[in-house]
Amino acid sequence: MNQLNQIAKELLTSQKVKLVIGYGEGTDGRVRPVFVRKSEDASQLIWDDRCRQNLAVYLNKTEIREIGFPIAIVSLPATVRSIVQLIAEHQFQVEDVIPIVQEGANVTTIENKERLEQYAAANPVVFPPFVVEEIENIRNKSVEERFEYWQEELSRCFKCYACRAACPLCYCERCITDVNTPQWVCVPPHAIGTFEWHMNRAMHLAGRCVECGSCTIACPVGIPIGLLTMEATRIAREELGYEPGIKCDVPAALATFRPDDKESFIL
Amino acid sequence: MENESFEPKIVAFVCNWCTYAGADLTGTSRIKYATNVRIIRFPCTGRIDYNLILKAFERGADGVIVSGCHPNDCHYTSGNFHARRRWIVFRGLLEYMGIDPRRIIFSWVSAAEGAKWADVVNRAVTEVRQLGPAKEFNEMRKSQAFEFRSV
Amino acid sequence: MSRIGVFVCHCGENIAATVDCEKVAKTCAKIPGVVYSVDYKYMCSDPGQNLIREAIKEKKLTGVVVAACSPRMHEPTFRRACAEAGLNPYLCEMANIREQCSWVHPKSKATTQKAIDIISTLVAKVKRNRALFPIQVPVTKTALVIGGGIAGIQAALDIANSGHKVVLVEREPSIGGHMAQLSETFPTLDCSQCILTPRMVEVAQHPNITLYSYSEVESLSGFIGNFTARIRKKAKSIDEKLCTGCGECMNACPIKKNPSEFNMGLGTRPAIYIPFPQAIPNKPVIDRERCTYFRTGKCRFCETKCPAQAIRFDQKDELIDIQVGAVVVATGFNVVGTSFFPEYGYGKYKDVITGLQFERLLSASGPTLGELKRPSDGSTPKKIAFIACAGSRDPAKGIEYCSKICCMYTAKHAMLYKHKVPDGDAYVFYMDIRAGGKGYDEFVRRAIEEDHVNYIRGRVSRIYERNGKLIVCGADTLLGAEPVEIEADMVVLATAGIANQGAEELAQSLHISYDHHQFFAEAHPKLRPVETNTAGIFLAGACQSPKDIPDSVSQASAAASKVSTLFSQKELTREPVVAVINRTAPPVYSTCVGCFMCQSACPFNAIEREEIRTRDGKLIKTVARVNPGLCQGCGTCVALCRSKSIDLQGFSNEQVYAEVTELFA
Amino acid sequence: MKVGLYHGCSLEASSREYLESLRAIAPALKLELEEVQNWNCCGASSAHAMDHILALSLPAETLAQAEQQSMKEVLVPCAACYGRLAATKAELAENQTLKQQISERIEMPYAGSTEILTILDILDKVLTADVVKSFPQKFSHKVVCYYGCLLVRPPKITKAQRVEDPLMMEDILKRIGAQPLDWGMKTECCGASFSITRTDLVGMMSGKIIEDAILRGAEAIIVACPMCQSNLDMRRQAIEKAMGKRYSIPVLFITQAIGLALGLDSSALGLKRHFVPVSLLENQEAKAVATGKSS
Amino acid sequence: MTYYTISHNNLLEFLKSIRAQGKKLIAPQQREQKIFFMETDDVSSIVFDYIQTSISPKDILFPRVEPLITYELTADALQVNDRAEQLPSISTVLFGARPCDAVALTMLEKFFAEEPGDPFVEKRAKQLTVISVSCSKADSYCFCTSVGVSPGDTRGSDILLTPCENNEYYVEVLTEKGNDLVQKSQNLFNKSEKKEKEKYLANVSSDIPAEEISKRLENAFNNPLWNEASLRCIGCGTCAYVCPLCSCFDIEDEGTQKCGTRLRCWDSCGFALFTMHTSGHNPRRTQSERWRQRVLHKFSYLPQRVQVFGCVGCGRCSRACPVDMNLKEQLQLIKEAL
Repeated sequence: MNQLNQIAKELLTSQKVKLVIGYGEGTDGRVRPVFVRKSEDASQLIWDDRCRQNLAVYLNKTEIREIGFPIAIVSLPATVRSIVQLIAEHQFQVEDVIPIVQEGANVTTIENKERLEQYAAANPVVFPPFVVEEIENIRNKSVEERFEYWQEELSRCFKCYACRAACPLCYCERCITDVNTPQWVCVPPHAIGTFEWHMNRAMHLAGRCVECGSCTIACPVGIPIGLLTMEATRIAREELGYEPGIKCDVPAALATFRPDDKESFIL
Repeated sequence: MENESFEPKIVAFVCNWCTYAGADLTGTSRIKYATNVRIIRFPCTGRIDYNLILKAFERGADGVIVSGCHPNDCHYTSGNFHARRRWIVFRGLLEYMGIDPRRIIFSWVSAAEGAKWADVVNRAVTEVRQLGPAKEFNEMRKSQAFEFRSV
Repeated sequence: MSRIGVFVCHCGENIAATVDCEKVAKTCAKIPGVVYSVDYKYMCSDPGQNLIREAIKEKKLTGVVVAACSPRMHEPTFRRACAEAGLNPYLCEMANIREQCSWVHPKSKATTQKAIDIISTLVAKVKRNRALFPIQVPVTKTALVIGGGIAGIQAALDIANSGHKVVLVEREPSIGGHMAQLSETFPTLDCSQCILTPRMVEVAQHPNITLYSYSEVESLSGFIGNFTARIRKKAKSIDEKLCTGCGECMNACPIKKNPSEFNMGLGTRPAIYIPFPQAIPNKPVIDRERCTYFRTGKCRFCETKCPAQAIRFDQKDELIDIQVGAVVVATGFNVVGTSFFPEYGYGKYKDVITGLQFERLLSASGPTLGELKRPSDGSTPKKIAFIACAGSRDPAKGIEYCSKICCMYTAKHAMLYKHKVPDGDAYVFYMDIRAGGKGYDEFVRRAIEEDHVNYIRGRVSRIYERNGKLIVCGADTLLGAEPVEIEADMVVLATAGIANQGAEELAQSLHISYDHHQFFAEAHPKLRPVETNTAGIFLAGACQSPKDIPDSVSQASAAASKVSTLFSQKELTREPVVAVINRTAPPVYSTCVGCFMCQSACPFNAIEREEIRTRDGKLIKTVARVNPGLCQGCGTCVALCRSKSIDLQGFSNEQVYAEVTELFA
Repeated sequence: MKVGLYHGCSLEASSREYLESLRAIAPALKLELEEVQNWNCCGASSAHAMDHILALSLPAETLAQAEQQSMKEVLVPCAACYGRLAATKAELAENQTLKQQISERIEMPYAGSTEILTILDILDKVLTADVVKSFPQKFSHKVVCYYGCLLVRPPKITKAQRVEDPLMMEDILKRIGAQPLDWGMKTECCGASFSITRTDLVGMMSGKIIEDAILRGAEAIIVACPMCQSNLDMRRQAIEKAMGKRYSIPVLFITQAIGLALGLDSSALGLKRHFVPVSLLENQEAKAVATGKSS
Repeated sequence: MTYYTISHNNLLEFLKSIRAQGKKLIAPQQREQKIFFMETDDVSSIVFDYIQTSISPKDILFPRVEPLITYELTADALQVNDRAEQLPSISTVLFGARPCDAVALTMLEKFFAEEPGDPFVEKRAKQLTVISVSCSKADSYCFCTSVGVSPGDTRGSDILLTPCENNEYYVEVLTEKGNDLVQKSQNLFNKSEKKEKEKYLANVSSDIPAEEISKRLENAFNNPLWNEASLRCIGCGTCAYVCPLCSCFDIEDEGTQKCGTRLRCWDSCGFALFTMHTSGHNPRRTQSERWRQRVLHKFSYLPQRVQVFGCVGCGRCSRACPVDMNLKEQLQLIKEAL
């Protein structure tokens, strides 16, 4: 991907950015995030369909913030949406981050708000077929079957919090799980503890999750954890008419309301 | 488990300005209703955290009533609107994870609707009695302490 | 270790009838942390409160739970008692075992157990209460009175006379409201203008009162002591400073035939007009819908004729923001029109008119200058049928309440008619005469006995017009319900008093509650009739429910005294139930991550941004901060905050968590 | 437009002229009327006074029959029949168990899918501007419209607007050139079935109605219900006896008025059957009053 | 030490017989494209062809959640029962562990045996019989040879099978427990003399001499290397939870006034909460400090205190890491940088 290397080199030499975050070769053909600060290392950057993690998670990391903005970041469509959502949540400004995106055949950068929002809106996340099929088969389960399904899946969870760590929108310094006065979420990874943790994660990402799938990739025991936050965002999208990650100055889904929000269950 | 003799334990989270006052009115008008419900007062439905509903179920509640001011009547203008949005998402997620949403009864009861409050409580008690004990949470609580798990 | 005192009240029999209070007190004594548990017949009585005060001192209590009636009733009483005994009032909670337990459940073990459960949840809450101290908030010593009827005028004068600034906002071109339209007032029959106009002039000349006529309140934000009201001063197209009120423009105006709202459509007025001669301010207003200039750009006769060059066609609406400390809502009421009555021909017959229209016909400044002439052909009606309860007390029509004033003004109308047309016959169809005020019943008896008004107890089923006469078909239920048919020249309907038009929108912009008839809801029907649930906003007059002038005036003075007490303190002490965003040791400074969801959710804009910087000014992080003056304590932000960085004093996360988990221990 | 037609007893007996005039004007109004096969009595006022199930079964059977003939809409010219059929349809729509019971009783499937229309509903639909254009002449007479009771009540069933002061007939008559006058007796009771037991009462009540019509200078009273017509027309002697006056104001069905506007002759419209001769042109009292010379 | 050979089918029979004796059999099985140790009834679902399971077998001795005591407030007294005594005594057989896992299990026992000792792990270890299978293949994540372990290491195993030619296994019975098991189904095994295993074993390069690295780590505390190397670490707890040797735990009391349990659950130095002080101060606030702690603890502190590495080179942490923090590669980085 020499276009990418070319752009990275220019950005670094021109001091426009202090750091370029991208993908590089890992062990045995795996892909790992790489942090390029010197223009000569720009050649490390690669971009092919093995690169699926959402690098926006690093924009909230203390050590990266110490390197300082502006930062360029190799961005999949979901990454751009995460960036827009993070801007909407005042974590940084538009000019702090320069996403490097693929538009058609060529690789370009986005440097102003309109283009950022326009790109985010124009490129919704496309789910691979096996995910769509998994969503479908859970949808047609009955409530009891769904309970069995999730209890069986979540029984493997040992609360390593990789899903929280991999998600760019989980940037709280002290997470609700760390609060013990009162102990909102039971600490041990028993059935109740995992249920409360995953309910809270889904509620906290309702109307915010951009469905990048990083959490599913990160889960060491292979639980399709992304389905929960995708359901939360589906509800926000279909019932609250709220599309996350496409507008920089819109308050969060659960922080606003419409007087005529539709519901069918309140007596 | 013969459902008719099962006495469900239900907690009610209500807002102080409307439903709590409505419940008081039910009292002043001496309208009788089931004793299974315990009322907890909040300044506004906006203050009711979904984690409290989870905690109630985790500790053994069989049903939860959440009730507050009608839209546009909120003493703080928009608390109930925010709450409604939260409930739409929360209820959808509960159902997605396999918990029967009928265990949580949401309602708007104003300070003038004493009779409606009694009706909401009675309906909740009969409905939860039909549903039986909160089997999902009992099952989860049973699997708390265990020897070696498959993974 | 907390030392909690539990005080179980019998409330005479109200609680003791179905709850075993002794058992409750004994059981609660065993709750960990409870060191003193006792039951008493009347906790709210003086000996009851002394019991609490002594216990606090002797047992050095750190928390009190009073199990009695609803906190909405006596929480202030018991909190004051604890404060007097030296315990911070916010360490006292009430367990509602009356309205929500003893009154709604039969006498049984379950009811007693429920009382114990309720008390134990409140004990769990009290253990986690912290001493809170009222928030001092500056008070803007200016009051806003909405509505310039007699209630608004009286309230404005009382507040102004107690030395505070008042802003009076009136929607019509002149203050005076419905009272200005009346001819004479019951029961003394003194002329309405004579007793009202001096008050109106007093308002106009009072140094403390700023009058905005032909203006409306668009929005109200802020809270008690610190409201910001936005007033829309509609363009009068007149320069009020230059205009002398000479009236030349009104004579010059060619468009004369506009139905006069003041005369309830019976008379007409020019496009540039003052509603009635004694109008305050006595300056005309241009009705932009009717004025030719605003429709076609021509005419401008008034401009040419005006000696003071005061006409301003290009004048725009003005938006004025004022800071006020309290609001008195006195927007009055309205009456139902004749087209509301299908049985009386849907308002087709010109001579079927409403009580207010009849007032205008009787009034010297009315369309017929006091001479009683029929709207249809101007002839003097020889036979008038007055129909009481037209629309009121009629659930089928959706107005089930009694409008309270119609019996009295109907008797007055009949009496005044007999004084003006001695040989005329007056018939009053009524269901019950409600003349409960001082000197009221005597007034009605006088109408019947001295002025020979025929009172027929029965409802009128239909009115139809035949040969120029109005056939009023009724029945006389005191004479065996025999059908009665009166060929009347004119029919006066005492139509129902309903909420003023626009009342619902005003209530929603002021955030006060209202009933399903759009009358504003008082805080408590018996004990707080002039207050609303929103602190700092008071009610006066018919906007709360239909009422006569004496009641409106007394309510207005009551509301004014409430405002004066509010303004009497230098600072206002506010409930410390406000949200607080946590602060922790550096380098974290606060667990808030600055997503500001709380800021966009807060209905009172009480959440600001605070930048935490190092000593040399380098920005570390931007976190949220709650302004205790603005925060009303709704707690929406607390439940929203993902990192649980905000807590609400009085209903903190630990407290409500303890209440829930205590229930299922 | 094709609709079902339910005659009911009066259209084939005491008010045959209503049916004849309806049949006569139908072609001009492009209205196809298909009679409901072996319809039975609607139960009128007697059935529902005695046996509720019977009162529901009779109309239900007719409606079930109409459904058999897959009729979407059924015109019921007589107001009393319309009342019974509409009330039955409404009640069975709400009460599923009763509906089941009734369809077992009449041994026919009853779905309740057919719409029931009054004469005014149909006329309002078919009397469009271009249809009226083709009328040979105008029915330019001053008339008063008498609705009686069942045409507009009970409002929950009839869904009529302005039940106290209806304007539907006036609106239709204006279209054919008539000049409807305002009067007070539109929905006043004519005495209805008392015409048999207390004819004196009917005389006095109907008399009041006729008195007011003449007072207004009406040349004819237009009705849309056989019971109204028979009381105001057939009982004219009893009325004149009770009121002590002679009245010659005719009582016309609205369909007959339309027929006159179409220029049809009186035998086609069944005008011959009236007790009070229908001679609009030479009607003295109406003219006298109109020119103010009345007593 | 006695030696046998056993055919693959006989091995399955042998495992069936173990189940038949009422012992609990835990063996590797496939779930969602990953291999986990799972309790098995049906021997045919056992997977043989794999390099390493995703998660270590430490769960058998040191489960993720372990109720230590339960208490109940009855009318008159507070009743406390120690769950250690109530541990069910079911003898368990772990089949399919790799030699590095077996070594790790013994080291885990050793850690928990330190003062004051841990009855739970001790009791479970007594009931556990380990039948491990030597590694015939390895991938670039394995570096057991660098930490003193080998693909055919016999330590910790009761029976060690080494897959050799014509679908047979060379069996080394190493302990009494192992011998009892073998005696019970003697007919399945046929005697054989000691064989040279090396040729069947995978070769694992040992180019990162662990002793040397731990010496260099002594003064590496403030080296900027840690920040640089751990930039991509996102701070999840996966590496600690899949590691056979990580044994940090957190005690959590759950209960009400009337009853409750004291639970021990896994914890990880990768979390911020691990070192959070009640004051809010956190000695290890950034992720690089926590990564440094993980490496130093395993390769510097443990060798100094207990003369054993806190790592058996199984490579599970590197395989499970979402951002490919390859420990072997990190150690090479440390070797080059210091």
